[in-house]
Amino acid sequence: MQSEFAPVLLLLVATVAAVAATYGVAALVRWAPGVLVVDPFSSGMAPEEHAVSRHHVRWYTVTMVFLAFDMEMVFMYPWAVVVAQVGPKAVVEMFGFLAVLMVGVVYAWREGTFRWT
Amino acid sequence: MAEAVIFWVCAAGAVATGVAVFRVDSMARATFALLASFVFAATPLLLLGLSYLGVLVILMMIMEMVVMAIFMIMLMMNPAGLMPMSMVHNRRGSLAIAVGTFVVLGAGVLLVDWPQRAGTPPEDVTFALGEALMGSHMLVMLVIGLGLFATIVSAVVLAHPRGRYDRFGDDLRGRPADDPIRGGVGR
Amino acid sequence: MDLMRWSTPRVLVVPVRAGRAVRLDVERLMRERGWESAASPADADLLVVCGTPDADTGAAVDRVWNLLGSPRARADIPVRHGVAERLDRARAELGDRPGRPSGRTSGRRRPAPGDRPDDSDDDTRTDHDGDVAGLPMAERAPDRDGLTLDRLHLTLGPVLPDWPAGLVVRLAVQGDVVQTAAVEVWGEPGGRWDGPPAAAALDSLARLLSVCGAATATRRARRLRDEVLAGSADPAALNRFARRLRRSWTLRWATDGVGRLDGRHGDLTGDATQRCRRWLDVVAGSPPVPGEDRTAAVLTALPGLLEGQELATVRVVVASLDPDLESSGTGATS
Amino acid sequence: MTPVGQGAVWTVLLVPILLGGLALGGASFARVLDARADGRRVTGAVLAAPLSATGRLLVQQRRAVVASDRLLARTGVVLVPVAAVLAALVVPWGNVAASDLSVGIVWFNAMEVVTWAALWMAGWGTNSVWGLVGGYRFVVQGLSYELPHMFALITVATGAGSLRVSDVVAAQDGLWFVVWMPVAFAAFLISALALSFAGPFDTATGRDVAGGVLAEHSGVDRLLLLAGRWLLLAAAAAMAVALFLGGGSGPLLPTWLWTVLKSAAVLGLLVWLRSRTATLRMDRFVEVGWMVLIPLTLLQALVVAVVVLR
Repeated sequence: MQSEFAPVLLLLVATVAAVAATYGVAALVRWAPGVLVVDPFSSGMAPEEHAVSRHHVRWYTVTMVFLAFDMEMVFMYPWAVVVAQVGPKAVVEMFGFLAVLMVGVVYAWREGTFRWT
Repeated sequence: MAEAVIFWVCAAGAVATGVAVFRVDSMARATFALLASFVFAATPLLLLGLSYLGVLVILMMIMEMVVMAIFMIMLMMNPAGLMPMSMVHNRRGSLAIAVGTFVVLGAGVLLVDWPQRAGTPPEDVTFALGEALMGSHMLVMLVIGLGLFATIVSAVVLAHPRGRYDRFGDDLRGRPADDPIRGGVGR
Repeated sequence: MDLMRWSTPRVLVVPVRAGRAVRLDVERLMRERGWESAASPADADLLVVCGTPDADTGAAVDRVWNLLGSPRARADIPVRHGVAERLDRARAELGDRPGRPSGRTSGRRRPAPGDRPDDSDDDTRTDHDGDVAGLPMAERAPDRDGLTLDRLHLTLGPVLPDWPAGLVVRLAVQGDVVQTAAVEVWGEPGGRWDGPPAAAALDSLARLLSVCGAATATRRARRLRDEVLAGSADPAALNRFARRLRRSWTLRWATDGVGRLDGRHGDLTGDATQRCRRWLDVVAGSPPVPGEDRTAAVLTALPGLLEGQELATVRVVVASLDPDLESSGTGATS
Repeated sequence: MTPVGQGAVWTVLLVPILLGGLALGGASFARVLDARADGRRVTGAVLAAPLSATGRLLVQQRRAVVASDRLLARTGVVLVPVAAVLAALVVPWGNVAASDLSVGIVWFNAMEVVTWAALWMAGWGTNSVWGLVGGYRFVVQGLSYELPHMFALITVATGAGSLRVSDVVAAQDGLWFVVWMPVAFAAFLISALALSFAGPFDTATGRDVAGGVLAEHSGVDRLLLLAGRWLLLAAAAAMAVALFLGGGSGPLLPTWLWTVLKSAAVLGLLVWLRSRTATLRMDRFVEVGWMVLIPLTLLQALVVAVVVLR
């Protein structure tokens, strides 16, 4: 493969092999084979229900603000490479772009988005 | 040769995990099957030499799928799939749309006269992308910036249960803010 | 294999009311030997019960004992005599025996033929009640904000590391916010604490520091406590410790504004930071504020302080109030 | 200093070995700090404690909670160490990089984000409240540290005018980036602790939730999670050296040794910070991440961008 990612593939294979070897060694030296199936730890009480249910998170608006803000990374990484060549225009444009997003973040902050409500 | 093998493995993997999204009962598994599908789809970009785009797709998709998992599990019935359920609705209609789309795209692949490459790819694709963004595609970026700003504001307006009037009182002078759980800045 | 002999065990310490003397000995020996305190049964291979549990607590301890994977060992230490020997014996047991028969299950699954260990995913079966693997799915209930959400039940105590002995708090949580909290006290109290007040303050502090994630400060607090109890504590070291913790802004951040009680609560007044500071004052040598029936006040105030809070603050609230159930007679089993 | 070059293919296999050694050293140092706080003597057994703990976990029986999603849980467990090693791929050791990707900085970023998914899966997959709460806590931690982390990376890329780690090292010939990007360096160190859920950022595995994500993992599964955490911290420390501390540059000693020494120093600093702090609760940190760290790192990026223009 001519791509520069050939070492990635090699390392991925090597690491997965190492992890598999760890599991293999563990299987050999373990005193008790198999998987012990237990109740979830509940301070010594019997569990009352399965824990995997609809889990309501109180910070879901943070995720949306994050996704929007995060999109500017798509532009900012290539921007970092060219900023020295393109000149002041690039800096003004990018930080104008970021300033607009930051206004959005400050607005969200004022509305209490970054708090557990 | 190696490239072809990797491509086909990724192609098969992307389809298989894509199918898994609709076959598994658990929302968590469905989300991460979709993530796997995206990662398989991103790998051919790396093969094409589009290093930045390929890695970026992996990066973005991980973050986005984790966020999606949060919403899937918050909103869907029985997210762990411990009760049997189906992810498929309107079987006949969706089947028709899927087959139709596949036929159209497949026909396009086979029938369209693909153009020959004019010119050569740039030395550094990422650099070229940056130049395009800062030059000819500046307007696109600015529009997207405003779009993202609008997204932030509308997401907060629509989704946030408590606003500034709840926090600071009707005259917006209440300090510190009245929140059920306090935060890290400004008490 | 000898792999178990080299390593230090990880110990799940079960404090029992009236077992404080044993617990203090056990914790001192663990510290001296470098045995670590486990955070959950999965983390542990040694279960140490400090004191004689009542029937209910005993059943809870047995249930937790069943959660430990092999190799495992257990030391029930009812009285203060021979603590070191009992720990040694449990340690040896851990290194010698080939462990228990494999493949014990939770009892919620159909028994596998021949009690075979089972590595497949077939423990998720729906039976006719709509239960999966013997447990129901979560029910919905109205929440603080007027929504109807899935609700999970969670019990803190009696078998929980860094938790006041005998206290049981039953929580209903939605997401990670507590909706309801009910407090119970299990077991019978022991005698009054007759050690130096600085040691009591350090003992309480260690629990608070541990649930705040200040691992090194926890170790230091326990070490100083043992030194105070042994009479070998250096006042300068105690002062230095108190001064350093007062300056720690991460600790202040973890406790500020948490579990605030207003007026008329004696040494409980204020938030977790203020209560922590009062312990630090005692550590540094000032006499403790005499509180009349502090424990009862804590138990009354606790549910109100926990409801509506994020799960992360629950442990901090409890640890900062630290009802002294080990010696206090308040609240029989309710 | 000789520029960093792409090593032979086999050098890739050195990455896990070097990283593992560094991680082991960090874990040993943590045990030493623990022993000193406990008032124990620092013996060979204390130094070797991470190894003996590994042995203990290999011997220990594996367990799973009834009706848990073992496929997801195990995938998550395995992904943590794998992502850590892959992230370290782009770190140059002296003047040899196992793989000098043209987008090395983005690659590090992408691999580090894998832990979001991995920890969430490892927590959710256990079907226990503790695991669930821990997994969600890590996601919200990610939402708060990730943007400052990215801005720190972008600041470095701006300074070097490249996303290639070897170019970043070359650009620091003469003046290390830490000198004129101190805020980015600080943000990177904070996010190094956060991405490896260590130190003040260990809410996901906090003792207040009985170990959180770790609560129901034992045996070899637990070993891989804990090892992955140390590998991540080591990878972030090594990356900090390449990005801010001039990589392998230094007098007298060979460059690879300088890289190792500097990485060990940064790792030591992180481990020390980890031992000295209490856990930062996420209900507090989210707001700080967004309203303090992001503006600060943005200002740092602006300063660097203006300097780069000259």
